Amino acid sequence: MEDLIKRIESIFKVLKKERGKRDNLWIIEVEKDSLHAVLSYLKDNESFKHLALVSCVDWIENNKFQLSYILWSYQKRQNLIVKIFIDRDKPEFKTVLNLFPQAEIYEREIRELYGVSFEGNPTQNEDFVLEDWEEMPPMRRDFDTLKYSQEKYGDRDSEVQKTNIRKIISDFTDEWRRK
Amino acid sequence: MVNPVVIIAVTLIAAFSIGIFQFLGKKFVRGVFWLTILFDFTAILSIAYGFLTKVIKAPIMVKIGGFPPPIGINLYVDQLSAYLGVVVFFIGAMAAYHWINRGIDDPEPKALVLMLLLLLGSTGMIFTQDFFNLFVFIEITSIASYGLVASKLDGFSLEAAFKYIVVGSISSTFVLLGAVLLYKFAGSLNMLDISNHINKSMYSGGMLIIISIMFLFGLLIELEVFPMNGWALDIYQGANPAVVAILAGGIVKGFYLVFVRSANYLKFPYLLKIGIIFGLATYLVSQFFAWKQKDIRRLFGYSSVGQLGLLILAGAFYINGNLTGFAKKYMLFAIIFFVLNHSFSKSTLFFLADLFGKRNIEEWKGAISQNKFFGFLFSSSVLSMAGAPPFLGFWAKLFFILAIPRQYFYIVVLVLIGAAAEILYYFNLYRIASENDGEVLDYKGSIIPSLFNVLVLLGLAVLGAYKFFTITGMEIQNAKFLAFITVSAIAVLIIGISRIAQWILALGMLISFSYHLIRNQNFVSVFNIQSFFVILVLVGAVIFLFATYPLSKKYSASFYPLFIFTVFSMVGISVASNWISLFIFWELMSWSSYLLINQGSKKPAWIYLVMSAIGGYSMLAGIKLLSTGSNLIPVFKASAIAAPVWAAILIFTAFLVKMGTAPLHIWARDAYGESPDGFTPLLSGVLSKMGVFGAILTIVYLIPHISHSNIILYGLAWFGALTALFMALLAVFQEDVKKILAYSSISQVGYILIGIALATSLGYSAALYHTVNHLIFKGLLFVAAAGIIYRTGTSYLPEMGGLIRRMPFTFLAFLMGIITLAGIPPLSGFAGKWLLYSALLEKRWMFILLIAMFASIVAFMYCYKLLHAIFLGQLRDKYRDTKEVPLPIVIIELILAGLTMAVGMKPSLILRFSDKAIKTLGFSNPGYAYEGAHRIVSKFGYWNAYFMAVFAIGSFIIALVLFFLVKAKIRKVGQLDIGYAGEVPDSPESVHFGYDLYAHMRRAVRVFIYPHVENSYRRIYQGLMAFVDYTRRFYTGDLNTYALWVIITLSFIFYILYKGVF
Amino acid sequence: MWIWYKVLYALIVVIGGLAYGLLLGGISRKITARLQGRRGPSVFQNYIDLIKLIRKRTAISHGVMFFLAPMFRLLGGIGVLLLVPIIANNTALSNFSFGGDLIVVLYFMVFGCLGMALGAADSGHPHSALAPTRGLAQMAGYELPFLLSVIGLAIAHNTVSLSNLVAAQQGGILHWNLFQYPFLSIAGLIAMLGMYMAYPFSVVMAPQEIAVGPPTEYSSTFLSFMFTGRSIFGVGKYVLFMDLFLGGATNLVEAFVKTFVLFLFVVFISNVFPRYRTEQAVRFFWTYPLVIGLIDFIRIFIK
Amino acid sequence: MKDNKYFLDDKPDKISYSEVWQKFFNWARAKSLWVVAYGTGCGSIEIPPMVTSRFDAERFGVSTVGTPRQADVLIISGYLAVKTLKRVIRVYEQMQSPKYVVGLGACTVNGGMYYDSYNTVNLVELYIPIDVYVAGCMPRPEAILAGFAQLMKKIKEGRADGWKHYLDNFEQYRKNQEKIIKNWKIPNYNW
Repeated sequence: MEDLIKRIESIFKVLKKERGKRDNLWIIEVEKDSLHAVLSYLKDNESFKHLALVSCVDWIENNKFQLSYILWSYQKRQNLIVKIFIDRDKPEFKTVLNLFPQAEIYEREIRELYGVSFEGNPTQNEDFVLEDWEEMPPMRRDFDTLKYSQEKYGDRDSEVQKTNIRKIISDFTDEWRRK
Repeated sequence: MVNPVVIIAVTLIAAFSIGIFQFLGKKFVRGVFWLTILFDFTAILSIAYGFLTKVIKAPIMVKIGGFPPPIGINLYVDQLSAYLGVVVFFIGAMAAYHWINRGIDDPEPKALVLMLLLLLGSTGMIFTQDFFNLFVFIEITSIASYGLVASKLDGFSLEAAFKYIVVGSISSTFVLLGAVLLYKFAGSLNMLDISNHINKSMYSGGMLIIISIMFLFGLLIELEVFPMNGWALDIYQGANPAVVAILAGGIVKGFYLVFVRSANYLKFPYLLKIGIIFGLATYLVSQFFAWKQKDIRRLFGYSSVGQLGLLILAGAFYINGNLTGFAKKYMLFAIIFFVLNHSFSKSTLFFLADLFGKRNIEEWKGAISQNKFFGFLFSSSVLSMAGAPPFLGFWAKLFFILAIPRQYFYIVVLVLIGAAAEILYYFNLYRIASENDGEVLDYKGSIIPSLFNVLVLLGLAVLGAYKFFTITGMEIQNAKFLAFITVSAIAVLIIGISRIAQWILALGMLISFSYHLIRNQNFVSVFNIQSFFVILVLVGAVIFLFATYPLSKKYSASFYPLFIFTVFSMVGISVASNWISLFIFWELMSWSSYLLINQGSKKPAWIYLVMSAIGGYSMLAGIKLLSTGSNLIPVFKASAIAAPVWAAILIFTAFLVKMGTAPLHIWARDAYGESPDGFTPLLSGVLSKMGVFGAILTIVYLIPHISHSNIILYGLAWFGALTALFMALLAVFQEDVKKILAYSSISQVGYILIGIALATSLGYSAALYHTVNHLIFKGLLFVAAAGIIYRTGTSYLPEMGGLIRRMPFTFLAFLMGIITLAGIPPLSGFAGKWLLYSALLEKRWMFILLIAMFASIVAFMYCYKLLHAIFLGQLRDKYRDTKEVPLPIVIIELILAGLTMAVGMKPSLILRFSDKAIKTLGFSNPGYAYEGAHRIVSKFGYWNAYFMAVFAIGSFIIALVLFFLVKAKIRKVGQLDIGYAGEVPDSPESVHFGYDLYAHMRRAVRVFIYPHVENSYRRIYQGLMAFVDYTRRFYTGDLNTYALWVIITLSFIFYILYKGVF
Repeated sequence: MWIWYKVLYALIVVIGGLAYGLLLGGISRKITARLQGRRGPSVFQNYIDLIKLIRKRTAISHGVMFFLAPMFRLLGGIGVLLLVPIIANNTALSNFSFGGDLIVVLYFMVFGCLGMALGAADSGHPHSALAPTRGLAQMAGYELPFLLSVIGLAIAHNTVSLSNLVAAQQGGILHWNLFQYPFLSIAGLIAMLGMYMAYPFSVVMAPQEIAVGPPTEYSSTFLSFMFTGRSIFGVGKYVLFMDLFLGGATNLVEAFVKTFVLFLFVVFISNVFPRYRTEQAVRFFWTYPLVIGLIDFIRIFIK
Repeated sequence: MKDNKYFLDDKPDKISYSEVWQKFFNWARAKSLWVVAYGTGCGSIEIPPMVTSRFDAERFGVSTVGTPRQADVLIISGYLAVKTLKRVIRVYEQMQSPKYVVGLGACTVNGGMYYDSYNTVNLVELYIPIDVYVAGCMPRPEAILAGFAQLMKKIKEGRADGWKHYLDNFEQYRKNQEKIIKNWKIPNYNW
């Protein structure tokens, strides 16, 4: 796996590399402009034929969206996550549809839930799971779901509702972690 | 009357004067030419007219120079020569006219000279009575034709001319040798003299054989006999069509007359054998080689050669066939008719081929359909050429077949096979030419010669029919009826400007005809099987004709005339009193229905025609087997003669083809499915019933008299049962409404066939009942389908759906039709099934019963498919504004639906007629009995139709009342308000189930629905084609081989004569 | 006058047939439940279901054919029950068997099915339209062995009258067709499984894939009529098979016992088999029962 | 739905009736509950055990059918998203009266663990009249059967009239539904 990373480094500028929780899982970060080149290289020369997932993380603190492209090589049985960061104010990126056709639906999902638009994906504006959603994309961290839920769906006047469940849950998990 | 010498002399002088005075200009040349032709034609016509009106009683004998016959040269003009002379000059004039007006290559004066010489030579050939003189005239003719053939001066024609010169020289040499030797042998050159001099015993000597062979062989080469005719085809293909027309239409007939006459004078004893061998070989080989031909002129050439072969065969029989009495007369007329028919129609075809200018038959696409008048001329000549009634070719063929002695039955078979092959390739051409798309023709040249020829042909058709009926002495009603049919059809054709007028006139004709028939006491009092079918035909025809009104706008002016023709010929079949008149009307029906189907779709029509031709000709062959020496026209009461098994089988084939019984069904699906919608009900409801009628006749009149009749009947029943089953199975997987109904029709007729094959009174009851019933419900279904196709514009089932909302009446009628078809009580369909099953039980044909019952179960599948795919399910947007089918169709639908209901309650409405008909078939009772008013009892079971109907309707009403008593609040909802897993369907198409409804079933029955039969036919056809294509290389195009074949043939003749094979 | 008595008796027979049919349905559900280790519903559950269906307050209709189909279904059921003699030569219980013989019954059986299929198709629901095609295909499957046995018996006894067929089997248990012509009877009884769309051959209704088959869009009163029709139809078919193979009946008790035995046969078989696909069912019917039946068929043919 | 060529456009009818043998028929209705097998959430996993051998709902006359047309009971088995709600409304309206709805699990009561989700309907009874709620996350089959027992009791007593309430207050329900469902693409009433 290290050889692979070295090979990639010899060609592309790798901003950050990191071993994952398994031996065959590595995470690299590249510049967003070189992503297509990297993916293309990995697909054609390093047998990473399978794009398992495209996911998105909202780093609201850094004002960035992280896009992760999770690749899998059937021959080497290795996972490689290539991640990039894009500007949160201008959530646009280019599609990888030409490399991995299956990216179509992942990108559609990210478009719907994070509002990142992918230039060149023809179907990205279709509904993925939400029908007729008009608000801010719901998975962004600045979207207040509780408020939205209460406004839209109402609230049953009950004991349970009045307690702050979020706090209870976070307290509980903190306690559990501490153990 | 003009002295024949004058004709020759004038022509000769004119020819030379043209040659000498051509500097006087084109006008002079043409003037002399036309004047000569006119004079000659008038002269010969006057002679012929003299013979015709019996002014001239004996043959004209002209002594040239005053020397009496044995010494001097003389001309001998008898009736045949005169007639043939008229034909030759007529065709010659037409060909010349055609050439001059052709507009491509103006004939030079030289060519006109040659033309005159050609006519002169052939006239001389026909008229002369001197063997040497004959040779001279042959030479004149040949040399003139060499020049004419070469006159086009392109590669093809020069090559053809060269081959012609070489082969013609060989031929002339033989003729000359023969003449010289003959003079040495007999001391005379005069034909009559020689004929008096020799007798048959002299042929044992050997010398005379060689002489005759020499002489006749030379003529045979000119007659384009099989192994030695490669050059002729090149001429047909390459030479100027005007020249070819005169050669094929006139000159060759002259050679033929000379050949026959010489053989007669020479008393050549082997003529029959030689005629059979070479005539038959030429005929068959050309008819088959023409299949693969793409060049239209060469195709016509093959056909001409074939016709010559047939003529040689006929001539041989006439001269040397020991024909007696009537047969000899028949044969004479056959020859005359063949000659006339071929001359006029073939020359027309060559003219037309030249006018259109295209050589490859693929380029003829649309030639007929795009140019009505041209199409009329072309169709008439092709129909006449192929022997379609009532054209002359048909009568010729009929005379010929009747005249052949019975011991030469194989010749009948082979000739009919050839005739079928001829129809196959001619109508392949016709099929291409009548395709709907194609370019509109612009004529190059004049159409007048063709028009004249066709007018003559039409006149000759009348003459042929007249002669046929007078000579054979058949009942005069037949002829009258034929004339009546033709006149009616022509009357309808004449007012072809307005379809409505045609419709009214046709309907009026049918109704008044039926009215007069019913008024006829004789007809009503003697109600037999024939009256049964007459009524069937007329009722069906009136109903279906009525329904065609809204559809008629699309059809051409010939639709109604052909409709009338078909209907009346079916009446003719039903009232026929002997096998020959049955055959005549049968052929009329086949051809007119072919032309009707051809208005819809071309290829299916062609297959239909070929199958019909095979059927029709096999029937003719069977009829031939029935005839005895003195009785050439076999009548129905055939108990006296021993009918052979093969006669029955052959005759039956025709009926099985019309009934579409497997494995003869391959025409039916597409012919039913793609024929004009207005005609399909008639085709299914009535026309296929003519097969039933014929089958009944055959079984009643022939089968009882042959050995193993039980096995034949049992086999027929199996054919019927398997047809019923497999056609039903095939219907299940069709996606076209008319094709489903087509297969269904064949399947139902399979039931009828079972009923007939039972040959018991109950079986006949079932068959007759089902015949009428099938007319009712299948007519209803086809009429409704026609209306639906008219409104929706498609017959493809997956395109339809939900039409119940737009066409409620049609749905109601269609539903009744389907219930009847499925045989579910209480409608009329069940009675037929019950009678048939009872009859089968009675005869203990268990396996057939099983298959028949099972077939009706399979039928449910396509019944449901029809109803569902057309009427139920989701209505599409494009049919949202579709209207109910046109009123006349609705009326017919509802009448027929009412009929099935009425008959369902009282089957005796039909059964009382079938009972009477069955009594005339020699049965004392109809096989079932009434117990009380409505209960019908057979030996096995019983059934009360009236009670069933009352019970069903009563229970239904009770159920309905009960329903309204307890019903909830019912709302009628929209078409997409369906419980579709919570989804809202977005379009009717997305939730309509209409394509391949039985995909799951297909997996189980794949092996049964694979088109084995169709594929085997295709394979046979392709195999024959490949074989023909391979053997066609026999004509190498190489002169050396052609010459070699001449030698080989001569050697062959001598060899077999030497070995004494004869 | 006697016809009115007949009508009266017929009404009683229909009502009795309905009651019996519903009861059999309940028992069937009970047996299925017990075989699966459940307690199962009460045997009278079908009565309750029927009452509930009749008393539903609203219903929807898709069109005329949709509306009339339940009536056709009911009519088909009643027709079959009434055309088959429960007790031959009994004035009351020979029903309307004077109206037609076995052939009439065979064709009348289709009446209801066709009506239902048309109604189903008129609803515009794709599953409703799909189910009848399966049903008809399967019908083509099972009718072949069934017709084989029917024809064989008819020829063997020289009659297609059901009363006469019953009469021919009188005189002891060994005279039953089941023992006289065992192979034909096996073929017929296997065909009966298909006719009841019982479990190996249940692809028509197939609740897991195509909702409930033809009546997918039917509700309330419409469904109650279909339910009624099906129950009566079921009884009619049991009686038919009893007359064909089990020697008919001479009294009501015997009739109940024999039809119940046939019913148990169907229920037990159907509870232990998974489902055939359409073409598998068709192939099955066209092979094993057919070949088995042919043994007797040929025996009769030769005789 | 503006374009009405495919659908019946009418509003539902208000139904009022009185029967002669009211009690008897209510008893029959209670004893014969046909459940449409429409799984909306994780609760649909609990339905198969309920109707199969172990818990055997059929002994109470509860059986499943495959089509809403024939069903009496609609089980909302768990959380309802807006997207699912549309389908549930369609299924519910396609059922024939009298009809009953059983809400299954905490999610139907008040959103349950998804109370703050942007996509889970918290108060189902605003949109569909619920006759019986079965609380729990998820309720075990025993609990569901208990819920059915409650429903039967209500039916027998004639109190299970949620469907009547829906018809009587159809406008109000529709308003509630339209509030959360934008772009209402289904017909005015799902006949």
